[in-house]
Amino acid sequence: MTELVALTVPSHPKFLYLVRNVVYPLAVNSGFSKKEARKIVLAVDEACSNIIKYAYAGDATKTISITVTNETDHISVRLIDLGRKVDAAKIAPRELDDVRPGGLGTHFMGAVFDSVVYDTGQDQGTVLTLLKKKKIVGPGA
Amino acid sequence: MTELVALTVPSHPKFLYLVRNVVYPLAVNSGFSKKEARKIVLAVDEACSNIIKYAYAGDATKTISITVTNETDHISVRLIDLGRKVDAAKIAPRELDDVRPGGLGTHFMGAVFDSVVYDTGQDQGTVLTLLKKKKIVGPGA
Amino acid sequence: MNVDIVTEKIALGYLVKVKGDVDMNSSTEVREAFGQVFKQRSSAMKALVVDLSQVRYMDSSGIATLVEALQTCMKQGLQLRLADLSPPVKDVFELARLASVFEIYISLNDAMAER
Amino acid sequence: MNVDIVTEKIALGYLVKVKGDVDMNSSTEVREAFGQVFKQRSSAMKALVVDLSQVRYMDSSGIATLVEALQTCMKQGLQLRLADLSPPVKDVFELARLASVFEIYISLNDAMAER
Ligand SMILES: Nc1ncnc2c1ncn2[C@@H]1O[C@H](COP(=O)(O)OP(=O)(O)O)[C@@H](O)[C@H]1O
Ligand SMILES: Nc1ncnc2c1ncn2[C@@H]1O[C@H](COP(=O)(O)OP(=O)(O)O)[C@@H](O)[C@H]1O
Repeated sequence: MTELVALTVPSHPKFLYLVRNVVYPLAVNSGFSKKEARKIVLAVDEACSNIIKYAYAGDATKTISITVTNETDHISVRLIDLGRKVDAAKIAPRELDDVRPGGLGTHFMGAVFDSVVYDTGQDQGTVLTLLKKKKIVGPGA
Repeated sequence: MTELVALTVPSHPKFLYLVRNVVYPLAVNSGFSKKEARKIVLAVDEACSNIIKYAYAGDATKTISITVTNETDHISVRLIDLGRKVDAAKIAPRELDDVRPGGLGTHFMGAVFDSVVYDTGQDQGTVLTLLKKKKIVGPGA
Repeated sequence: MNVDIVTEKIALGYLVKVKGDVDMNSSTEVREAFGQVFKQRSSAMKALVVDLSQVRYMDSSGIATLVEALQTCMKQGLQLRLADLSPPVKDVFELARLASVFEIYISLNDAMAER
Repeated sequence: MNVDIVTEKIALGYLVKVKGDVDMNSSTEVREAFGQVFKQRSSAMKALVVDLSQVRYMDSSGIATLVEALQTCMKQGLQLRLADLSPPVKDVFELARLASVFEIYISLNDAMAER
């Protein structure tokens, strides 16, 4: 079973709620609890915010594409931008005991998802793939 | 000002709520009243249902692509399928005084939108474009 | 998942409360709930009351389900009473110009009152 | 559009009620509301109370706004009291491990009580 939903929105923060409107029910319907689904939404929202802030440097006229794939044993969320490529080496979530504004987004992504992979192998932009395993209830469930 | 949002979902009726989740707030944020937005959602939902029923003959493994474009003076919703082409000549909304189940979807589309155009000029499938004008409040509004 | 249906025995016959979204995905469940009621049919039963106050969304497949239920009711000599239509239900009734076809009650209390 | 903010004068100082989604799009509005309060600063003012019970969503930009407010409060010798965190706010506090940094009150009543 593979179910794929794709959403493309302009790179303006006023469209972030749409991403949440799509990702939340998909996460719940894939078997995650409401709390887990809220955290998945948070991490995806942070990834979109980072694309707007860093890949597009605030340019609201570009696009963000998000695909959500529901597989038997995991959910994966892929975020595609056509902006400045991420320097993955530079993305380091900050230490949490250093209380200051900022630096939390990448920490949330890592805390919520089992894997966070930035791929800059395309001609343009970055593909970020977030993957979270489902807790399988029984054999073949 | 042109703002484009695109959503692609599998051709299974269990994804119709996602289409509604996206189209409703976009319609409200484009300046339509809640009541108008609810009717826009209804007409788009009917268009998706028809794609599932007729273009794909119930095959839930295909895809439906919806784009919503918010322009200064109108909103347009485009539905793309890769199924059996519509025979636009055969689509006739039924007479409403003939009370029976069925035949309402196309009537809703025509009643809600200012224009309903089926385009089968592609290699595959149909592009349905629904367009609704905004009530412009003042000059330049 | 998108629709919740509760059926209750009442003095008049049966009350079916529909909650959530009635669309192509869920209208079958509503149809099945009505089917259960029609199976319980007894001579003491006068009406099938449908509470539509909690319906967040209804499309033409929901309308089709109600029209079918109306037809079955008429054959069985039952009244179909629709109560407390939510705004989305009112919209779709308005667009389908169905308000005159159904017996519509402003409140559930009115619909449940013996007549 | 996604956030609604109401500011009230209270015995302790000011109460800011935040309702809706606090994200990258709307956190500026929350920051501005706090800014207004800091401008009204008087010696009689003891605390800024923030009611978070109606927050449907909060992301790191909301957290950043609260951390900034905390820093300004500390400079001004004010208390920042966060009251009645909604489940989404609790989630993001938990993930950010911020529960120990802020003064958090279970209810708005508790937060408004003089201390
Ligand atoms: N998509 C991206 N492209 C380029 N740099 C990024 C991207 N996402 C994150 N970064 C870098 O990683 C840092 C940490 O990001 P994050 O944890 O989200 O916190 P913040 O955005 O508040 O700084 C950012 O400051 C930025 O330098
Ligand atoms: N996308 C489509 N492809 C092919 N035929 C269609 C399509 N949409 C509608 N039709 C035709 O138009 C008729 C009327 O459609 P509609 O008003 O939605 O009512 P219903 O689906 O209940 O019959 C359908 O019965 C079908 O024959």
